[in-house]
Parts: sequence; C-alpha cells; structure tokens
Amino acid sequence: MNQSSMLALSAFAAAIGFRMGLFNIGVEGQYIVAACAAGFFGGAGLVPGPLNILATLVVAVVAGGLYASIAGILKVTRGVSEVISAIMLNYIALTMAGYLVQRYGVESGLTFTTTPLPPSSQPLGFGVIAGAPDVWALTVVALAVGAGYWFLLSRTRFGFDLRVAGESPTAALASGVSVPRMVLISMALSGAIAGLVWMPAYFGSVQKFGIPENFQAGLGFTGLAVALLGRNRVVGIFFGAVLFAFLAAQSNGLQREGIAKEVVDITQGIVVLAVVVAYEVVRRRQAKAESERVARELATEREAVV
Amino acid sequence: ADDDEDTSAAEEVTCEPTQIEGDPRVALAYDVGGRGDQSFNDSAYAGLDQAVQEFGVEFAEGEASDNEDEAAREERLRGFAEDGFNTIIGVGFAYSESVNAVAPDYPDVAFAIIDGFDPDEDVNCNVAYLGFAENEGSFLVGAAAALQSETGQLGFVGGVNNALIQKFEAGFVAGAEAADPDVTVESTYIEQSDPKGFGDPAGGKAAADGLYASGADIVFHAAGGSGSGVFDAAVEAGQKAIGVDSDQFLTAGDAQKPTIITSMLKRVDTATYGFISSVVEGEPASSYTVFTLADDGVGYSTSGGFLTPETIAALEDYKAQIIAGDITVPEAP
Amino acid sequence: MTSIEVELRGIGKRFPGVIANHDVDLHIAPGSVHALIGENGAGKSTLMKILYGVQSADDGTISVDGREVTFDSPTDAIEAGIGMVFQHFMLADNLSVLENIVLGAEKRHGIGDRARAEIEKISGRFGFGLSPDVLVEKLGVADRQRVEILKVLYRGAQLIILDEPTAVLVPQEVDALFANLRELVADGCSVLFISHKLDEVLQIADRITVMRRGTTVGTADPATATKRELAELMVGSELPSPDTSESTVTDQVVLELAGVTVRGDGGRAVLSDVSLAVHRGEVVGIAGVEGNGQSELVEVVMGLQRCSAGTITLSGEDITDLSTRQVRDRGVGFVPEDRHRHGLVLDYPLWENRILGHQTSAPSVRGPFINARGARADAQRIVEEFDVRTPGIDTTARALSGGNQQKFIVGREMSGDPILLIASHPTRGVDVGAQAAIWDHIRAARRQGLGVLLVSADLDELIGLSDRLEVVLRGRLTARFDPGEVTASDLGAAMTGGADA
Amino acid sequence: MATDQIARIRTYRYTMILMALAVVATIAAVRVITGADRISSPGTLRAAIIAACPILLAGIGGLWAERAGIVNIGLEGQMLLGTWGAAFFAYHHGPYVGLLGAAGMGLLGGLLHAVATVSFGVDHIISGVAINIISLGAIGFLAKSFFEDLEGGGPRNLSGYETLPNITVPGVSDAALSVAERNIFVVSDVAGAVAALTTRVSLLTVLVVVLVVGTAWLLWRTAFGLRLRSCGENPQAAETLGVDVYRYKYVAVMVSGAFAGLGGAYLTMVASSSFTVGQTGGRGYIGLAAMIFGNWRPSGVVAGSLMFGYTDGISLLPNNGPLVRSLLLLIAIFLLAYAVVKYRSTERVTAGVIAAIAVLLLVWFATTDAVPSAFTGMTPYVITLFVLAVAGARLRMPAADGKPYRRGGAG
Ligand SMILES: Nc1ncnc2c1ncn2[C@@H]1O[C@H](COP(=O)(O)OP(=O)(O)OP(=O)(O)O)[C@@H](O)[C@H]1O
Ligand SMILES: Nc1ncnc2c1ncn2[C@@H]1O[C@H](COP(=O)(O)OP(=O)(O)OP(=O)(O)O)[C@@H](O)[C@H]1O
Ligand SMILES: [Mg+2]
Ligand SMILES: [Mg+2]
Repeated sequence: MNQSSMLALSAFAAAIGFRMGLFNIGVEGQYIVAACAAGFFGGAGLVPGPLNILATLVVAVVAGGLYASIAGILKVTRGVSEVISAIMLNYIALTMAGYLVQRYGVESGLTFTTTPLPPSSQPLGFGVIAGAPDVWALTVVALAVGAGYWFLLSRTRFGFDLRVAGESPTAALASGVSVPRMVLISMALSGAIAGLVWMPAYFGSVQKFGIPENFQAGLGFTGLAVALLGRNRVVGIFFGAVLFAFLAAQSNGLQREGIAKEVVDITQGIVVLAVVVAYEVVRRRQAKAESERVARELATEREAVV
Repeated sequence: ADDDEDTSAAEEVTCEPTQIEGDPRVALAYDVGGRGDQSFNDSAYAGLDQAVQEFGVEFAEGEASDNEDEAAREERLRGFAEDGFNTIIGVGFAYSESVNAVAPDYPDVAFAIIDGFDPDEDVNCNVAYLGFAENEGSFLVGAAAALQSETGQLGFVGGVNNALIQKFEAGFVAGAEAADPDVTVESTYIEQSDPKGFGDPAGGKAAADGLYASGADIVFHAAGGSGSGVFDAAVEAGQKAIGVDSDQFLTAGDAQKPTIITSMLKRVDTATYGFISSVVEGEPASSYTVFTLADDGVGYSTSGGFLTPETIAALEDYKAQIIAGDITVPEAP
Repeated sequence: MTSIEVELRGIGKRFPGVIANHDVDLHIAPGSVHALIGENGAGKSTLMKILYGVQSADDGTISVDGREVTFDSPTDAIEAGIGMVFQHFMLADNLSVLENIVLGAEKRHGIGDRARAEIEKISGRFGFGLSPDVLVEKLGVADRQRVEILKVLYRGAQLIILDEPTAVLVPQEVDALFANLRELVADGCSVLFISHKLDEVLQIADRITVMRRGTTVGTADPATATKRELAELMVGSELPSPDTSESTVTDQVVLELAGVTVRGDGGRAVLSDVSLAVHRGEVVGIAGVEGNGQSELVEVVMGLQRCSAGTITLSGEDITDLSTRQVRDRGVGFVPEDRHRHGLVLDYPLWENRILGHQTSAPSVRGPFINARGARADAQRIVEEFDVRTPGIDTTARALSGGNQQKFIVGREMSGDPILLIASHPTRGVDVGAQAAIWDHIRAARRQGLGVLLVSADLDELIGLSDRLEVVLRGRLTARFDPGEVTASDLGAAMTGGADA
Repeated sequence: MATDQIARIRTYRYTMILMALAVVATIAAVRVITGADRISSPGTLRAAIIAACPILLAGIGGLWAERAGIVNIGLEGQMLLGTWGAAFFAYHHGPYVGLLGAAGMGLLGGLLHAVATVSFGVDHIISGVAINIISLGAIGFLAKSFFEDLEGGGPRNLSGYETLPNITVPGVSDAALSVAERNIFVVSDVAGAVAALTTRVSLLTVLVVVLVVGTAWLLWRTAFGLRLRSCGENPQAAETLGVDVYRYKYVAVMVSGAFAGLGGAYLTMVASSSFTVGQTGGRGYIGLAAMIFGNWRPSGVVAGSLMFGYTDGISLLPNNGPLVRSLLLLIAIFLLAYAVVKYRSTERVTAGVIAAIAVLLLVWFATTDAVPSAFTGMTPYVITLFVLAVAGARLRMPAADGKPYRRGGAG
C-alpha cells in the first residue's frame, strides 16, 4: 500500500511526460534532489508543527520541478534530447545529494543523514487492517495527484493542449499551442510530481534523508514501467502500482518458499511486456473493427442514396 | 565518535538479558548480495556455520533486494520472528532502522545487527549492536604495506566515499605513516555516493590502474565486489594488493592469489558466532559491542606467506601498542 | 527496349467491410499511355498496388505478355518489368538521390560509381538533370518525382505506373512531365497514369479506363471523348465548377501585410517585401509553384513564423508579433496544407478534433475547462452541415477518408464566425463531390463578409474562387491578375517567371 | 556538381584535420601551463580507452538498431545479459567462446526486443524498459542457478575464468612511452596516445576497433547497409522496392543486442576479470547517450564514447582535483573558440552566453587549486551535458526512428 502510493506518484510523474511525448527518464534524479531538499528543509524545522509538512512538500515539489526544468530548458533552447540530459542529471543528482548530506548532514551510525524531522511534524499513519503495518498518512497525496492528473488532462484546456502537443506536435503548433512552452511546463510539472515521490516514506517512517540507507532509490525507474503498464491512465497506473508493489512485497515470502527473489524482477518485466503486447493486439483489432464499421455504415448510406 | 555517546546513553538503562523460549533457532537476514558474496555476507554465514556445527542450531536465511524499502526489511525480520526464530541477525548497517522498529514487538527474540546502531533514544534491550574497529585493522595492513613497499608509494581504493569507508582509509594511512613516515598514500573512490561503487569491478580496476600507474606498488581496497577489479589491476601491473573483510587470498582466482599479500580481516564470522553462542549460553549479548584488535574482531591475514617475519613481528608490536592504548588510530582521514 | 503487354482480368480485392475492387478488367497495350480515372476511393490505388505486388488480389488474374503471373511482392513485379510511382512519394529524405534509386536494385550496378554512371546516363537521356549525390530533402517536388521515375527506369521497367503524379505539379511541370512520358513511350515503355484532372488525361492518354465504386465502368478514346462524358462516367453526374457568381468585395480591409520579409535558415529571404490586403468578402488567391514562399506567407500570418521586417495588421490591429493562439483568438480560421500533420490529431475522435485550434473559444471550452458537451454538439453540427461521411462523432479522424477529413476541418475553421480564413490547398486530394461542397461553403461565408486568403496549386480552383489573384515567385509578389480575365496558361507562365507581368 | 561535391568533402577533411591538430595543441598547452601532466599520459588515455570501449560497443549497438528505425533502450539489459554470457561461457569453454556467449546472450535480448517491436508493434521504449527489468532479474536468477556451486563463484558473482590476452606492439610501445614521459609540447601528447594504443591492448579492444570500422563500412558502403538504413529512414519506400523490412529490422536489432552483449563481455573480461550481477552500472544508457551525442554516426559515437571514457577515467584517478581543474581551463578555451565562431556567424546572443560561461570557468580555474572530489566524480556527466548544450542542436536522427511500421501499408 505504502509502496503503491510512491510508485503511483512516480508513475504519474512519468506519465505527464509521456502524454506530452517526452520521455522523462529523469524522475529518478528529480525525486532524489527533491528528497534531499525536503530532508534538509523538513529536518531544520523552520516552520512550526504540521505546517512544516506542508512547507516541506512545497520545497520538494519546487526542487523536483526546478531540477526537471534543466532538462526542459536544454531541450527547448539547445535541442538536447531529454533522454540523455536526464540520464546525466540522474547521476549528478545522486552524487550531489550524497555530497550535500555528507557535508552538511548529521552523523548517524556509520552514515550521514539530514536532521530527523521534529516530532511535531510527523504525521505517522493510520492502521487500516489490524496487525498490518500502518498506512502512511501521505499516501493520500498519491490519490490527490491521481485525481488531479485525471482532471487536468481530461477536463482542462491546458490538459488538452498538453495531450495534443504530445500526440501531434505539428497539429498542436497549428492550433496555437506553443510546443516549447508546453515542453517546459510539462517537464517542470513532471519533476514537481516526481518531487513528491518519496514524501510518503519520509513523513511516514524514515524521517531523514541519507544515501543509501535512509532512502529508497530506483522508484523513478520502476515508476516508468508502471506508467507504461498503466498506459498513462489513472486507473491503469493505480492498478500497475499496486501490482508492482504486491510483486515486490512477495519477495520475502518467495524466499521463504525457496524461490529466488529474482523471479519477481522477471515477472515484473514480463507482465509489462505481455500487457503491452496484448494491448497492442487489441488496439489493432479495434482499429480494424472501427474502419470496418465506418466503411460498412457508409456503404449502406451510399446504397440508400443511389 | 557518536557510537560512544550512544553506548553510554544505552548503559544508563540496565537491561535484563533477553529470555528466549526453547532452543535457539537462528535467522540470518543478509544485506544485498546474500550468501556467496565472498565478503561480508559470506563471513556472517561462516560464523553461523560454525555455530551450526558446534551447537547444531536450526537456521534460516533471507536476503535483501536492490533498492528495497524499509518495509521490506521489516517484513523479513517479522517473518522470521513469526516463524518462531528467536535469534535474528541483521547483516549490515542497513538493518539498523528496521530492527529498531521490529525488536520492541518481539521482546523474547534476541536480535543482533552487524555494524548496526540504535537510531533513537529508546534503548532496545533485546538488540546487540556488533561493530568493528575497521580503522585498527586497516592500520595494521597499512603498516604492512609501508614495510613491504619498494617504491614508498601506496594506494587506497574505496567503493563509495562515505564515513565507513573513510574509516578504512584513515586507519590505512595512519598505519602506513607510522611504519614509514616517508611513505605516500594516494586514495581514490569509485563512486562518491552511488552504492554501485561496491559492485563495479571495472571501476575498481580502473581506479587501481591509476594508482599503480602513478607509482604505487601496493593498493588496499575497501570496495566490496569491485575489489576483484583491484586485484586484476595488480595482476596486470605486476604489483601487490591487500584484500578486505575476509581473507581474500583464499577466495581469489589463481591468477590473483599471488598479488594478495594480506587482507584486513573484519571478523563478521567471529561476531556472528559469538552472538549465537551467547544465546546458546542463555545470556544473549545486547547493547554495543565493538570488535577490536583486542578480541580479534579485526586483524590481518598471513595466507600465502607474503608477509615477511620481520613485518609480522612489527605488526604484532603495533597490535600490542594499539591494544594497550599507546596508539590511537584515527577514524576519519 | 521492348514493351510489355499487361492484362488484368476479374480482379477483386476486399478489405474488411469494403470491397475495394471487384471484377476489374484492364488491358494495357504495349507502348501506350493508359489513363485510369475515378473519384476518391474508386479503387484505383488499390488496383495499382495489386498490380505492383504490394497487396495481393483476392480474385482474378494478371498476365504479362500473355503469361499468367502472380506477384507476391514488389520484387516479383519489378522482375516482370513493372515499376510504380506512388501517390505519396516513397523517398527517404536523408538519403542521396543515388541511394534512393539503387535501393533494392543493388545487384544491377552496385551502389558505387557504376550505379552513378548509369543514373547519370538515364537522367541525361530523358533530360531529368538530376545529380546523384544530392540529398533528396534538398529537392523540390518535381525533382522528387523525377527521382521516383528514375527509380523505376533504373530497374528497367517497361510499364510505369504513376499514381496521381500531377496533383502536386504546376502546369509547366506537368508539361515537362508529359514530355518525359512521351519520350519514355517513344523509347518503348508503357505508362499507366492515374489522375483526377480530366484535361490532363485527355491531353496525354492514348486510352482511358474509368473506375467507379471498385470496378471498371468503361473505357474511352481520348480523341473522341469529352470532359463531360468522362465526368459522367466517373461520378454519374456533372462536374461542378468553382465559378464565383457575383462579387461581394467590400472596402473594409481585414488583413494587411506591409513589407513583410521572412528569413529562412541561414538568413536567406524566403519572403521579401510582401505587401497585400484582403478585404471583407474578398477571396485573394495566391498562385505559385510550390516552394516559392506561399507556405511561409501562410505561416507568417498565422504566427507560426516570425518576420524580420514589415508589419501585419488584422482589422487595424497589429498582429505581427502575436502568437498563433492570439491570432486565432482574433477570428482567423486556418485550413492547413497538410491535414494529417497540421489539421487533425488522427487518433482522436472527431469531437476532440473539434476543439483543436479552438481551445480558447466557446463552445468547446468554458473558461479553463473543456466543455465536452458543447464540443460534441458542435462537432455534430459540422458533420451535418458539411456532409462529413462518418458513423458518428466518436469515430477517430483516422478512420475517415481524406475528403471527409478535409470537410470536417473546413467546417471547424469556419465555425465561430471568423473574419478571415487562411486556406492552404483546401481541396487537395479531395474528390469532386467533396470539392464542390467545400467551395460552396467558402462562397457562402464570403457572402457573409468573410475574407479569404487562398493558397492552392489547383489553378481552376484559384481562378474560379478568387476575386483577385497574386502570383508569388521566389518570395516576392510578382504579378496580379483578375481571375475573370486570366487563363490558366497565363497564370502558369507568371508563376514560373516565364512572362513579364 | 560531382567534382564540386568532392572538393567540398576534401575541404571538409582538411578542416577536420586542422581542427584535430588545434585540439591536440591546446591540450598540450594546457598541460604545460597547468603542469597536469597526467592529462595526456599513456595511463590516463589507456584508462579512457578501457572505460570507453563498453560504452562504444553499446553505442554502436544502438546505432545498428536506430539506423533500422528501432529505438533500443534495452541496451542496458542486453549488456547485462552479455556480462553473464561472457562469464558463463568463458568459465566453461574459454575466453573466445565466452565472447560468442556474450554476443549470443545479447542477441537473445535483441531478439526479444525485435519480436515485441517489429512483430507486435509495441512501443520501442516500453519494450526496452521491460527488457531491462527482465534482464536484470534473469541474470540474477541465472547466476544463482549456475554460479553458486562453481569454484570462484557465488550466487551473484563469478571469477577465475580465463580472459583475453593483451597485445603490446613491441618497439613502438616502448618508444612512445619514453617519448611520452619527456613532456615535450605536443609530441609527448601524441606519443601518449600512441603508447596507450600499443601497450597492453586487449584483443577485444582490437576487435572493437574492427567492429566499429566494420559497422561503418557495412552500413554505409554496402547494399546491405543501404537497405538497413532505408528501413530507418522510410520503411514504406524500402518495402515498395522489394526490401524485406521486417527481416532487416530483425537483423539490425539482433546485431544491436549482440554488440551490447559484447559490451558486457568487455566489462567482465577486459575492464575486469569477474562477473557481478548488475555490474554494467548504467553503461548501456550511457552508450545510448553517446550514440545520440554522436549524431547517429559511427565516428560520432566513437567521439562521444571517448569523451565519456576520458572523463570517467579521470574521475577515478587518485588526486584528480588538480587534473579536473586543468580541464576547466581546457573547456574554457574551447568555449571561447566556439563563442568566436558563433559571433562570426552573427549569433551574438549565443556567443555571449557561451563566452560568459567560459569566463566563469576561468574564474573557477583561477581561484582553486583542485576541484573537490564530489565534483570530480560528476565530471563525465557534467561534461557530457555541457558539450551537448553547447553543440547539441545539430543532431538528426533517422527519419522513421521509433515509429511503428506495418507491412503492406505502403502507398
Ligand atoms: N488497406 C486498406 N484497408 C482497408 N480498406 C482499404 C485499404 N486500402 C483501401 N481501402 C478501401 O478501398 C477503397 C479504395 O481505395 P483506393 O485507395 O484504391 O482509392 P483510390 O481510387 O485510389 O482513391 P484516391 O483517388 O483518393 O486515391 C477505399 O475507399 C478504402 O475504403
Ligand atoms: N491501411 C489502412 N487500413 C485501414 N483502412 C485504410 C487504410 N488505408 C486506407 N484505409 C481506408 O481507406 C479510406 C480512404 O483512405 P485514403 O487514404 O485512400 O483516402 P483518400 O481520400 O485517398 O485520402 P488522401 O487523399 O489523403 O489519400 C479510409 O476510409 C480508410 O479507412
Ligand atoms: Mg488516396
Ligand atoms: Mg489513390
């Protein structure tokens, strides 16, 4: 559940990019940067109490958005493929975050982390099922982002512009959408959502940021797969996130059954591939059926005319 | 330095020994890599194996995945506890938080964490934190390197540039300088913060290549799985290297064996075995234990016979001085 | 070169739900130009693809020189001496002329100097003037077409199929093409030629076959047939003509360009010092050979390009530096030249395509939100008013035929009472029925006071629809004509710089 | 026209040679000014070559696929498969079979990608991402299944297999080495490069050169290559000319996978002599980046890989702070030169921005003695980003790259 929320957030971040025709492989780096910024800010406790949570979320969103904007700006002004710039930025993010934490963080056992959150701003969680670990309070952020994502894309003008720009940049241009601006905005938006990815865990249990122990890397890449699996649709993404989280959670159980945990990875990959292949086959069928229908209806129409 | 403060804080609370029910049933939760990593995890297994041979305890194992989250680790520990394992050992620092979260729920299970620490103020009476004085062991191999170096230049390759690995570096440099003030030590790290620095033999080789090229003739690595690349570089350069954690002379390939003059031993096996036997004896260890030269928790290996008798004598001398407190080995460079 | 005789008998081809061809009989005599005509969707291209082995027929036989053959792939057809130039060019822009030509036929002369020599030889013989090492992207349409023909000749084809080769050419280029074709025939080739343009067909063909609704409905002899007869065979009714009845021009200026200059990549002026005015109720036609600046003219008005000098005003307001959206907001409709790339999002349903380009205006949006109900209702209105043949507004644009797509676009761009319509080739590739419908709509709107800037390669359309004609040549407006007096050939001469005007 | 063309090509060649000379001279000058001798020492360059080769192999693999119109982001996964294949086959059957095994495993990965993208029309990126996930799981599983009980093996690693021999060109190597050590302006820098190329060069490195040259020749000088490239530019056109597009795409993607697999072999057999699960560490992605950086051309991919390998090599050198500092000077000089070029071609603003960055770098150069280690670790990534930002706008990918293609859609 908790994992699902983070995966879903990461997937929404990636999906915004996909819908715009951008391949934001940089979600990984963006949420590292955001987590680092949030860790420092939240730990410092500049804002009192629960307000600190809100302020920290804002910091994470802004940090992720700004970091993603680097790739956006490079693409728009210099024509640099967002794929490579994001790959580079991922490495840079990891190194930078590690450096910052070591330089300015506090020692914690054998590693350095950011200062832990003050107790006043720890929204722990709520027990849903007795006995199971608490659900982190901020998993609701994923739901909110999911709702926002759906509303933005299917109900707003801006969302329409974004989708059109992704589907057909040429048509978007002719219809008055400024594609470069759209690239910038959607990249920043994607990064902003990416910024939230680790926040449920941060406020839910970890409460400090440090690489690698007090952090969970790799969510960005998995989120990408989840977005693809979910066909960038809200329901699909939630479903994919739950599925992936479930598979990952089986790792311990499988080991006890004597099954290698690598099987989980393989399964995840194969599920993605199988689902998209199936989807593609269905899509082709439908397209064929549709043009068939069009042709048939027109034929009868014509007959009626003649 | 923090460790000590935590230790003193922990000592203020007096803990009753954990009372486990029935025979010890041991579970080992490995860090990423699991059994067979020819290093840390394997060493823990060796300790377990010894205990199994001696006490015939029942055991289970579980292993971490890349990029897994805190919950997965906790789930692993809980799973063992629920399955009736009453002696649970987390191999690696990464288990600190999860044991801290799980241990209070299972007061009659004895926990231990290799390299672990208690991240909060609440003392966990049923947890043993097994740490090592890596700097002391590194000091000795540093001295050995300085004594046997022909060029007067040594090298250090770290996997990731973090506090733990810097502890190795600090000890190594201090030892080298103690043995020969004119020696120079150059250090390099494969990654600044990306944990993949411990699993990148190519990076290890490139880093060591650079050290050998600049004149070093003995290179010490604290780079986990990347270390094999360091030995490769030694083979190619026709120079020597020093292994880490376990006696790597014993596990290395035939080509690499002649290059490994010694290894800095971090006796995870001793710690593991010791903890299990304390459980068997009915007095499970708890709180902080730092394994030092004094209790052979760290040390150096002599397999292959590369260390000259004079070197060994000198090392034993240093060892005595360190144990006696005459030499204090720094923890950070 | 000896020519081949090709005979198609009883060809049938069904696509799911459509019978594209049935009972098609076609006989191509050696050494002749055979024309195939028919309205959009009559099945011409399908038949040609069958003949060229791209698709396989469900029924019927093909025989070459009396021997029955089956073509499983273009390779078989090529071997039998058949070559095809497709309706949409099949060229790789980023490859050189030579590479495009030798591709797939590397065995003939390799891909090196021998091939180059051979290409130069053929190119020289037919006066193509192509140099083998130029990248295809640098070529204009006419040259590209020559590359396509060269491709076919290089393979030693004796029957050359040309699918609508003249759609994108100006009269002078058409003449040049026809001259090339005649030489080919003189050389012993046969040509199978598809067109919608009846006068061209009459001019070049030795024999004409007409297709309607998937089958051949008759043949005609160009020496005796008239346009009217052919048209009736094709559609079963008379050809519409684009004649404009009475002038509705007013003296209110809608659009004014003053000294507009646009520089392309590398600073070359692609449009220099263009001044132009469009009035309410006026259709201003822009005639020009493709690539002379008409695309840039449209783009600069629409805010898709920036001008380096000059001003553009719309109803008195300076719009020189406005964005495309701002220009559209001020009441400018835009029918782009490439409907697939610029006019539609092919995978969206019609109602979502209704919103495209009108993301800021009712009824498709309400404030910052999409008004799905409004968009659907209005899409339905367009479908009805503009006779868009579709099962419904939830059908994706891709499923519609080109003509119906175009009608939808025109309908969309004329909705919301624009004051100016920028129309680029509004009826290109559209069948005669749809064409007439689109013309009627433009005319009707013009009566209501719409100003239209019309760019077209179809000279009949330009002459018939415009109130005034401007000729653009090398980025300058070089001539102005009254469409009531000008002939197509005068216009053609002006477009190619062949006349002083 | 043709002679015109040839003349232009010739001037282009001369310009390139002159530029190359200028670059070498600048490097030499920076070396002398900053005293950072290691900037062009044989050791550094050798490290650069070794770091570059796996990336180059992946990049060339990417080139094969993308030239045929298939985006292969699964390179990372295919490379991973290659690491396992190399280890497994080298262990049991010797290094040469190991190479084949690596290529074969990569090829299998490529085949999977081809089936998904070509036959099923799945989005190339999705398929690639899925392949990366599957591959990582698969080699973890395979390693656990096959290596655990081997001597020198474990569930996640293997060593103790025979690797490929090194070649040293006698005479040349020694001569170049000794010249390189003398620190003569320009001469020593060139000698450094020669020494790096003639001393203890792995057979696989030689093979890489052969493969790269072979790829360039095959793709641009043969009918096969023309057909393959046509599938990436306009598959419909190729189809109408009798090219079996599916077949070429399949071949291209499989070769692509095989190259990536060899890249994996390079990691397990040359850059080190052991296998570890996940040891590619993202080099497949970097290879993809090098290919885009190289504008989908072999020479460009080589340049991109070398640049990456060089900076990566430097970031691993001990005490590299001063070295990276001298790179600042080097980059600043190149930037200034580029700014002048831009200024001449009337792009004043761009020129200004570039010049400003150059000045900033110069200031940084002047005010420090050494760049801190956190930053030296980022050098490869920062520099790649930088170079792309400055010069990356002129890239052109194959026209139909990444687009779905269906047979019979021509016309
Ligand atoms: N691949 C296909 N799948 C399904 N239906 C098709 C396909 N190709 C063509 N058709 C159908 O066959 C009919 C004939 O199409 P074709 O392209 O041959 O017409 P055409 O005479 O060339 O028209 P135009 O003048 O517009 O080029 C079309 O109406 C279309 O419905
Ligand atoms: N590959 C295809 N698959 C399915 N249907 C097709 C295909 N190609 C064409 N069609 C059908 O053929 C019909 C006509 O398409 P076509 O592109 O020939 O129209 P057109 O009027 O010739 O337009 P254009 O002038 O743009 O070519 C459409 O209804 C479309 O559904
Ligand atoms: Mg058509
Ligand atoms: Mg057609």
